[in-house]
Amino acid sequence: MKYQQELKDSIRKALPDLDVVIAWSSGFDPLHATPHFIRRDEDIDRLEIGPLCVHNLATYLPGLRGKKVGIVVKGCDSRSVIELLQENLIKREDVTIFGFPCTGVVDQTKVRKALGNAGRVDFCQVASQTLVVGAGGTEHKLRLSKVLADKCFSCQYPNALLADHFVGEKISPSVAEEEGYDDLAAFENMPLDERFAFWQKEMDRCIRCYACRNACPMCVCRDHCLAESRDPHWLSQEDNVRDKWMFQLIHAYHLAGRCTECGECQRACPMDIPLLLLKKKMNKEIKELFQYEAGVDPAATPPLLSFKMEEENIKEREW
Amino acid sequence: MPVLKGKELRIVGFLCNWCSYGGADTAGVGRFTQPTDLRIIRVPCSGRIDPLFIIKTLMNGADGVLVSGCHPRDCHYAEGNFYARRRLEVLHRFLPILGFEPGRFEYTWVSASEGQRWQQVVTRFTEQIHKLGPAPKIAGPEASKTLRQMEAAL
Amino acid sequence: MAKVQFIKSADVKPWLAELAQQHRVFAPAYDGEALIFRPFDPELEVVLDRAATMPPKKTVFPQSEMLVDFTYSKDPEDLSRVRIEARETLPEGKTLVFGSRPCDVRGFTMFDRVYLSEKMTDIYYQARRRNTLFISLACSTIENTCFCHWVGSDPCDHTGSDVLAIPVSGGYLLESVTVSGEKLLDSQLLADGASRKAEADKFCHEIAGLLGSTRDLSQAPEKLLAVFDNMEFWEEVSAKCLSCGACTYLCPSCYCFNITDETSGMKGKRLRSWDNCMSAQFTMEASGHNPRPTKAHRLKNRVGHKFSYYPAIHGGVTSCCGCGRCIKSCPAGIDIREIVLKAINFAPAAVEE
Amino acid sequence: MKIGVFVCHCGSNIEGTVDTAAVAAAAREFPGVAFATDTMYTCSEPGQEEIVTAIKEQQLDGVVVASCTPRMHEQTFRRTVERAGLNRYLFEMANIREHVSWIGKDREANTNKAIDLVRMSAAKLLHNRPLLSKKFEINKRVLIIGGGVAGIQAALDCAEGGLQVVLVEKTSSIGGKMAKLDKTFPTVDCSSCILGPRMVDVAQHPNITLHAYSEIDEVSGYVGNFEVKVKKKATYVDWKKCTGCGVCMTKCPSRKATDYFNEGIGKTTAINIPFPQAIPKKAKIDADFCMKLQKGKCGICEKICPTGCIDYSQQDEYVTEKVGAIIAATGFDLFDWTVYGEYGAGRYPDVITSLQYERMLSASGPTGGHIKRPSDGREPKNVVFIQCVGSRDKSVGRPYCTGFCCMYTAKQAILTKDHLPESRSYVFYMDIRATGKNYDEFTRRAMEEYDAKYIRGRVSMIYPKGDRLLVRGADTLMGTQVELDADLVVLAVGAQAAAGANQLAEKLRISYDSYGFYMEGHPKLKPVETNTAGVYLAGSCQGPKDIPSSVSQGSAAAAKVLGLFSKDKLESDPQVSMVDIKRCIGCGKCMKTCPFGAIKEIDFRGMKKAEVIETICQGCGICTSTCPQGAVQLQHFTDNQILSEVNALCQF
Repeated sequence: MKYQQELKDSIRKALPDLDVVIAWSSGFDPLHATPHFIRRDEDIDRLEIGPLCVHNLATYLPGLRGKKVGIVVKGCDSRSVIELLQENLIKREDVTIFGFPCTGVVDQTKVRKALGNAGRVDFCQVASQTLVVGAGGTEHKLRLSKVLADKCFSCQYPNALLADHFVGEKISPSVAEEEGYDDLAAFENMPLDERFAFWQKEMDRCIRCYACRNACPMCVCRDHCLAESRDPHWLSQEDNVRDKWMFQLIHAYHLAGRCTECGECQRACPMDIPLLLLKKKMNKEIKELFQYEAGVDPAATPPLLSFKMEEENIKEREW
Repeated sequence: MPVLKGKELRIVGFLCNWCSYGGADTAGVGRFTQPTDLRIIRVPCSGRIDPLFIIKTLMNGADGVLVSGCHPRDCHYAEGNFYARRRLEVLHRFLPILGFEPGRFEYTWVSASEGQRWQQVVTRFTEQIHKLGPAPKIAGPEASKTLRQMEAAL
Repeated sequence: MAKVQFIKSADVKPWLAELAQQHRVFAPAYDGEALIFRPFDPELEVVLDRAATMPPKKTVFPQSEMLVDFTYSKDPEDLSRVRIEARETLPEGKTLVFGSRPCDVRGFTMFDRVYLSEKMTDIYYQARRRNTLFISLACSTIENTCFCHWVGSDPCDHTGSDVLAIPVSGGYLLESVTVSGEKLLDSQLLADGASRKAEADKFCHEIAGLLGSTRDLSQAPEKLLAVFDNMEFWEEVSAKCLSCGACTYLCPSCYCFNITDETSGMKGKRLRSWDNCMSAQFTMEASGHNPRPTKAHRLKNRVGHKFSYYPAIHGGVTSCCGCGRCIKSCPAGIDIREIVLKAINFAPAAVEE
Repeated sequence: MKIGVFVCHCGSNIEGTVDTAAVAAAAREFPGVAFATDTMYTCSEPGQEEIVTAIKEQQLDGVVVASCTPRMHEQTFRRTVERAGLNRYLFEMANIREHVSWIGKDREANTNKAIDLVRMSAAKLLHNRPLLSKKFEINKRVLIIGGGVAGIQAALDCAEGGLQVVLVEKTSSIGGKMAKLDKTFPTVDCSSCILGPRMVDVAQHPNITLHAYSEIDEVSGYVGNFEVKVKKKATYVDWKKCTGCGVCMTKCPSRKATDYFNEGIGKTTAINIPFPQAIPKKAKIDADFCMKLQKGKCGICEKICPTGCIDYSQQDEYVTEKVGAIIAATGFDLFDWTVYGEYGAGRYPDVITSLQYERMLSASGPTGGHIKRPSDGREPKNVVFIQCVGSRDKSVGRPYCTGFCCMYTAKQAILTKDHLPESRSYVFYMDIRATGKNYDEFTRRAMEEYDAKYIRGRVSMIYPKGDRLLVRGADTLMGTQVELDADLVVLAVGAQAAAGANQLAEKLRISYDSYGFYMEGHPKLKPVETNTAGVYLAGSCQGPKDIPSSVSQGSAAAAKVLGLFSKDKLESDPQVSMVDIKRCIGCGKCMKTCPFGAIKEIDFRGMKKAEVIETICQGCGICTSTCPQGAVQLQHFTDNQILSEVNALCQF
């Protein structure tokens, strides 16, 4: 990544005033990055940015309340930071934001599919439009357009919307805004009963690990989630589709008007359940109804926490 | 749970205490005949209705859910139905992605004086649900029982 | 003496169909993008070339199971006198898992030491364990996350399996491990495999070689205890942990559970469901006090339990089978190997005078 | 929990279409139910005794009554269980009358539905917890909005009862519609003679603070502790100095101002005192017509005012009044009759409203009590009265009966004969509504002694015919067409909700019906209460009323306030929200959405947490449906309580 050195320099300058800077470094194999907590100068060297930096590091911010935290953000991640600021869950003065222009991150599920049963990954390089992966003794060239996450194809905010330090040149979104929900539209063209069956099938394999919830930067209830609570007692601990699906709807509804569409829920899901679809649908409706997008303006009020006496876009049916 | 030998469908109503519950009372006082399917859960205000109650009710297998509150601007608590309107409208638009037929959930406003309107609302909603027929059920707590029977069969 | 048979690749599905007459057969198949053990369905492709997303843990240790079902009944003379009739709901029926990996199945041996000990037997676990057979498949590829050789295993380890299948040209060599496994190998679809034994041995030798060098974990129990009170150490290694349950629920050797009662009307059931030590609820006490209040405490427990406390009471056996799923599926990319090695190599800073 | 279930027959009201014995039998199978029976009238003395006895004998710790709507008898039964030593919230009601027996005749379906409703109630009751009220201080002042006869009565009764009263009147004088009337039915006594002294009493009473020419801007707080922001509109006259001498009126050159008091019959001066008996008798400037305010020229009133009270720069002023109760007595407005094309839609000067006619009849009115045709000042010979103009007419959205028009029309027919003995009155009517004391006798007198000709039927058209009007209508009793030459037509215009009534209701958080009239707490049993504690109604704001009824309601509302204030402290409703401090993460979403500002942020061991101020919380539960982790729960309507109802209904 072009701006990596610039970013490192920027962090090096700021680190003395910070308790920690959250960034990424190379993970357990060359194909995976991992969140990287920079506390000491020597930690900076391992920093890496690029299409493997899938994690939305904003998720860690509420847990570090009271500390001076630096955070490296992609455009989508910055929206989560903004949303957290808006909800008073973090303090602006405690957070130092490092932004860079993001050209998209990979979807590891797509990569896995493209590689097949390749075995051990030996190296991974990012060329201009391809990801070159050496695995099982062969070199695989994966076109980025095939392995980038879906969310990147509808991304409207490739640059951090809020940053104290921005490295590199800002870039413009690669897709027109109206195309953002094409994938949703395709799903919505399915007959109702197929959608109903689809979700039941998808939810059936949920293992209730709640990675979706815990990876979500906006799931701020953390240890007090309804999922495990008896009072209120919304869900049983039974392994049935109804409770598992219900949990995802609780998640989706609690994010209504707050979700920044970072896609962490879906990325974190070890069972690859397409959870982002639910959130996108919610966001689409919120946007249509209230012309509102979460995580764009730290001073905005989320639409479900406010109202208008006359709602322009709600046509109450003549019931 | 078959409801009344298949004559009825399970329709659950969430009504605010001050307007719509009163409107349903007014309909009763006026002896405005209504279908018998609806079961009303009384809540203080439509603003108390967490949309998740509606989802939960549908997930539990209800065939229809009707929410009714005070007309906008008439909320006993001044603002409750304004919040409710947004939340319910979002839900109304959201449910189809899950595969729930759009007509299974409706929300409306009925004041305490509108007994006749309440009769019309209930009648129309019940007809709408009967037209849709019983809702498809989602595997719930009884699923493990089936699994056990399956195990026992082998 | 083990029975050794050969099956052609093309005959795997017919054979499973045959076995399905007497067993509930599970085999790895895709569900969406996840490869999981699904009830055998001739329509579904059985995917054997890679390890499943999720081990077949559910077959013996369901995600949730009913332990007891109970019914309240009232004394007609005095309605306030309520009787509870409770019934154990022991699982029945025979299950067969095909295509599990040696590491997956070896995980159950970690369960066995806990649930089938001399002191205590978990009857629900016991019933399923007895009635579940495993035809495991030796691994033909090695991934970056594989480390079964660190914990005393290898890609052809048959521990815990009833039959071990080893890829040979044109099919698989099937080697019985247990008596029950031997009985499975009676099908007309199978041929004697003795002639291919050498090829299989060669395969096992080569694949084990691909794993590379191992690490000595013998000091782990002691070293982990040494850093027990070093919260700074644990805070650092757990910084990126999200406290979700992906690692534990996908772990073939994690066996913790929670028990809850659910009633509906006059009926109810006692459920046992998976629980995970990464969750704050796991040790939450009724008073509101939590002895493991932070993710650092909880990750310490997970690593410590597997590599120190369990071995301490079970003859040095590490409660980890090295399948690497906790690494691969961790949404934050936490590598348990890294933590254990870090603890082993941890040198306390010299005390400043 | 040991629950007792009591299924009420309500005579045959329920038993007629619900098998109550079967409901009780089914209830015996429900979890927690230890006792179930059906009883004839649960709310009756023996019915309540049966509950008390059962609680004691069966050691019940929860009660379900399946009977009428909780809006009717929940309070009754809560007191019943309390008498037996139970907390009043360990009680649930299943509405099997209004919601079951009265809306369908299918006994099987009704019985089945009643069983479900009892199942729900019992399931919820299992999650009920005893709740205890908190006591809080009250501010024993009352605000009365509207200085018509109802408001005046309420103000005087409260003031006499020793309360501090704040009376707010929209116009520059109290008196309301009654002050405009010449005489009142059925006694034909002088309206201002009976109202005038009471208006003076208001002015002089030491306990009454009057804000005339003022409106309600904002209302906050709750019963016992309201805070009301009153907007005192600019009058451009310093009322502290104005003596009401009226010199300004004599010299004001702008004499074309609308005379609202006289219903537009004639004009008045830009600076004016609306009528001689006005209270407060203070001048105000109608800015729309004042040359000084409009064009900056003139200033005569300022020059001649002996006390120097004119202040052209005056601005609206706001005062905040703290009160414990509020009475709305905002009255009514006349229906805009010009929607009726058949009556000329306002084109014919000799078609006037009954209230304009009233001003004409009044000796202090613009014509000095002479009946004159507005067109040419001639005395009319034939006066035609048309009733139900904007009453009982669905086509104009006014299907209700205003109720008092029949009576004042009869009065006006009588007065017409008194004023003009040669005249003849004709009254087109639909039905005669004369149900008060001495009312029917009064209308009879109009017909029999004063020779008013009553024609049952409606007028289809009024045409000009020379300088007179031709009134064409039907006589439905005779089945004939009627055509009358009229010199003057008086329309008995019906009442509608006062302008701005809806906005005021929103500020007061009370509800109104589809016509804008305020909703009483119960149509029979709570005629002057509203559903908002501490807010009461008097007079025509609740629905059109004649003077005696308005006065009665004024007194009734005053009695309610006096009753409320007879306690030194009020008990808060414990059905308020509570925060589980362990679950709360201090995100503040509940604070954002609370309409009452009843949730505050507190510091708990260095962590932000929410806390509900119990006396301010009104129990709407918006916070509960907002809190994602369910940390704030509305007591008596908790998630678990509502979920238990859902689960009781939906066990598929």
